[in-house]
Amino acid sequence: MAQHLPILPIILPLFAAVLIPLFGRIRVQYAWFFSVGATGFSFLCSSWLLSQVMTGRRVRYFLGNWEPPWGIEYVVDYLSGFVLVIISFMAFVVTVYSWKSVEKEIPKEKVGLFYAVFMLLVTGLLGIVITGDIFNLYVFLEISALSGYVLIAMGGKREALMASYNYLILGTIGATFILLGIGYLYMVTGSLNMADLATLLPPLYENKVVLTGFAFLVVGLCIKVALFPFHIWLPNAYTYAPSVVGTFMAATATKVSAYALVRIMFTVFSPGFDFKMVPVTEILFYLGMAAMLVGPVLAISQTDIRRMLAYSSVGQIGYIVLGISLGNQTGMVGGLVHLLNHALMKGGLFLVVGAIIYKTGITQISELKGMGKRMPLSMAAFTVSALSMIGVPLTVGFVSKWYLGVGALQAGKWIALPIILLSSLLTAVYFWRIIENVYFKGAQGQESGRQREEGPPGMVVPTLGVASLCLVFGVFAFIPVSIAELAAQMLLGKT
Amino acid sequence: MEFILAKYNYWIYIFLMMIGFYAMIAKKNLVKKIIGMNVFQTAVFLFYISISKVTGGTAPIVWEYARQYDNPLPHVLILTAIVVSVSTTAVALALISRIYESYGHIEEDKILSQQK
Amino acid sequence: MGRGNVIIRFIAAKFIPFIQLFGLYVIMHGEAGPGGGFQGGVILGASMILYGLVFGFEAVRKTYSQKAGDILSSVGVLLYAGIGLLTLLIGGHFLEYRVLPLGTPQFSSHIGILGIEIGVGITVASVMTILFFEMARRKS
Amino acid sequence: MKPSIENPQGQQNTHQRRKRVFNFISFLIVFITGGVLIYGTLDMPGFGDPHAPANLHVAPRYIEKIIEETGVENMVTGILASYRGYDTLGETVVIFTAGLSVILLLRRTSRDG
Repeated sequence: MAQHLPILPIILPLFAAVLIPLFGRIRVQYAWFFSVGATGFSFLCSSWLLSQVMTGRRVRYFLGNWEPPWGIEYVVDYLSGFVLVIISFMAFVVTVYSWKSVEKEIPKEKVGLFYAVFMLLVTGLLGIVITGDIFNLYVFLEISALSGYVLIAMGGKREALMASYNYLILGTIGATFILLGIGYLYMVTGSLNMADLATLLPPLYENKVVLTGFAFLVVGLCIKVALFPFHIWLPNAYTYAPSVVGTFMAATATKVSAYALVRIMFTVFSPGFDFKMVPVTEILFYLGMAAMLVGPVLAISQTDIRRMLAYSSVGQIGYIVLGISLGNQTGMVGGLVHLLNHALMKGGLFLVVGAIIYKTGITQISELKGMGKRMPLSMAAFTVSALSMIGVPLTVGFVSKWYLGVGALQAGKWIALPIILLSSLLTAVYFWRIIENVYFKGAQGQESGRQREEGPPGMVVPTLGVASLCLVFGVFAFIPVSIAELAAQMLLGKT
Repeated sequence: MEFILAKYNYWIYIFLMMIGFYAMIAKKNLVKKIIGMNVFQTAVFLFYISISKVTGGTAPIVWEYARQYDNPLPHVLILTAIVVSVSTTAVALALISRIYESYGHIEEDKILSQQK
Repeated sequence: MGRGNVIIRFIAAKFIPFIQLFGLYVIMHGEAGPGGGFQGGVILGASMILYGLVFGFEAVRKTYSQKAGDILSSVGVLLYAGIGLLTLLIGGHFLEYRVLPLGTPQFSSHIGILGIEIGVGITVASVMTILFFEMARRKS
Repeated sequence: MKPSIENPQGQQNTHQRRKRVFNFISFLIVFITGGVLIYGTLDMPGFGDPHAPANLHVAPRYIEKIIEETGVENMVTGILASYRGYDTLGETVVIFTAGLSVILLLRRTSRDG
């Protein structure tokens, strides 16, 4: 059975998605049980895969037992194992957390189908991460995108529909660009397998078809990543989505696209191509820095918590792209560790906001007064995640910012350093507004504000778990960093 | 001249694709955007299909009199992409129908003015 | 139901069985000629849509309930993924039809392909019907 | 952005101008994209070229061994279901997602009466 391990993390959520519409009609609770079981086992399989990869061998799996250039293969190496564990872990946490929140926000008849589509989203994201075939990547990208559109539209307000529609239009432009880029690469090489393309492409680097195809792949993925000029779909989508969906997508969806960008840039194409022959890393470097400034600045002016967090995501994506574009190992480690860190931090923040919405219905920052007394555990988790976002030492945020800063210095790009500091400062400003409201401004004349109104344990335990991981990986930073170092070495071709 | 004759198919697809792309970003009517999206995607399908053509080739079904077959792989890929396109269109139209019910319009300007 | 012209109703009633038969033929004939699960599934779905257009949605719901449509759309994917799981349990890789114990590898593969085409056909036909009926019922 | 009650004429004009600028920017984006695509065609193999790389690397095995390896005569079906069967599973899942999506979006529930 161990040889079939790579397929299991993907087909378990897939089977859950197919079985939920069948069994969910008997009892709607089955939907939740199936989802928790599928994502839990998926997480276990992913961790097992990562542990196998860490012993130093790439795990490959041929679907239908057709050898690679002809068939589709799954490849688990340091990078995909790392991202696979992050995504499946967040999926598991969010699913455990979801029951009460979904029960409140989604009409009862649709809860079963909601979980089915949610599992399809998980399937799609995991499928993107593990595949070694460029067209298979497109198919799973579309599964995740399509289920993402619908899940966002399930947010109760009518603005959610419009947010979903805008996401659909931009997402389709992005996906079609990716499809076109794949077609261009296929046209001049005749192959769709990533490893095979990597060997066939180098003699063709001067070819105009390859250059155009590369440009379209990168632009398409940048739309999916929501890098700065293409971020317009993101804030509305995360704000109006049901809180569970907002949490999961904020924690994982853009990370997976960033992973796909890394794959295309460093596995299909080579670092030499990215850094010497086309100005793509230069462009990404400046766009990343622009995102790091624009995101926090826009976040400061928001009054809705979720919208503020969504703009903060725009800024954080900038960090990841910055790390990718630096082109040295330290910067890449910073970018990859930030992938994990942002999933944990933003996941934690959105989980707390979801609990607040579930318990009190509050969405505005100014209404949060006295929340520190009403929901002490959740707000403690919020504070830890927020400190981590700012980059306080001993939290995960510090680790990745440190690596990014050192990487920028090594690359001789001094300009990135003040930008990182300024961006952290702006992040501190917008989180301070919340922390101030929560702890230092009591609710005036409200005696009821005194009593504890902590969310149900099913919500608080996952939240605290994610927040404590922010501290654990901040103190024991060597765990993610060692994996990310191996991944960066593999990507930049130094092993 | 030979250059044009050898590559006219790509230019047709680019022209079609740009029509669709323009409709997708410049039109304000939600349904027109979806029409643009379909043209846009169909242009890409046309590109894939024109990759697969081999001069003198027949349809890729095993046949004893065939000397040359077209390349079957792009057909397979594009069958997948067509299904994706149909699904996206279905979801988009369902969304538009819900948007129309809750806003009473399918013009982006009017919807945005209602949101403010 | 007094819907539609008598000519339309007569012709639709006579043609729908043939359209459905043709849909099934296209699904089953996918390995030897043009066709396959998607094309055949769409033809089957179109026959249901035509029936609904001519005779009204309630008439369709009598023979093909909403619940049946929902279940069938899952069943198709389940059949496909189930064949994959079966080959995995028998000892091959996921979706390796050659290991199915049906005789020669070619024949097993042939049957496996037929099985997944039927799965695809079921899903596509039921989803096409769902798409049309959900959109059409919304305003009525 | 705010509707000005005093000057509907000026409002109309700014609206028109904004629309024209927007259309021009859209046209520019489309023009640049098209330009890049046309630049890409310069190195493309000609239409129907049997020696194009796409026809030489992976495709010949499909054409030669389809019956031996999958037992079907239609190469498209054979590749679709066998060599790239996993893509087709993904594609079926996409259709399935669309079905579930439309039910989720449009089917009436007790809540909206």
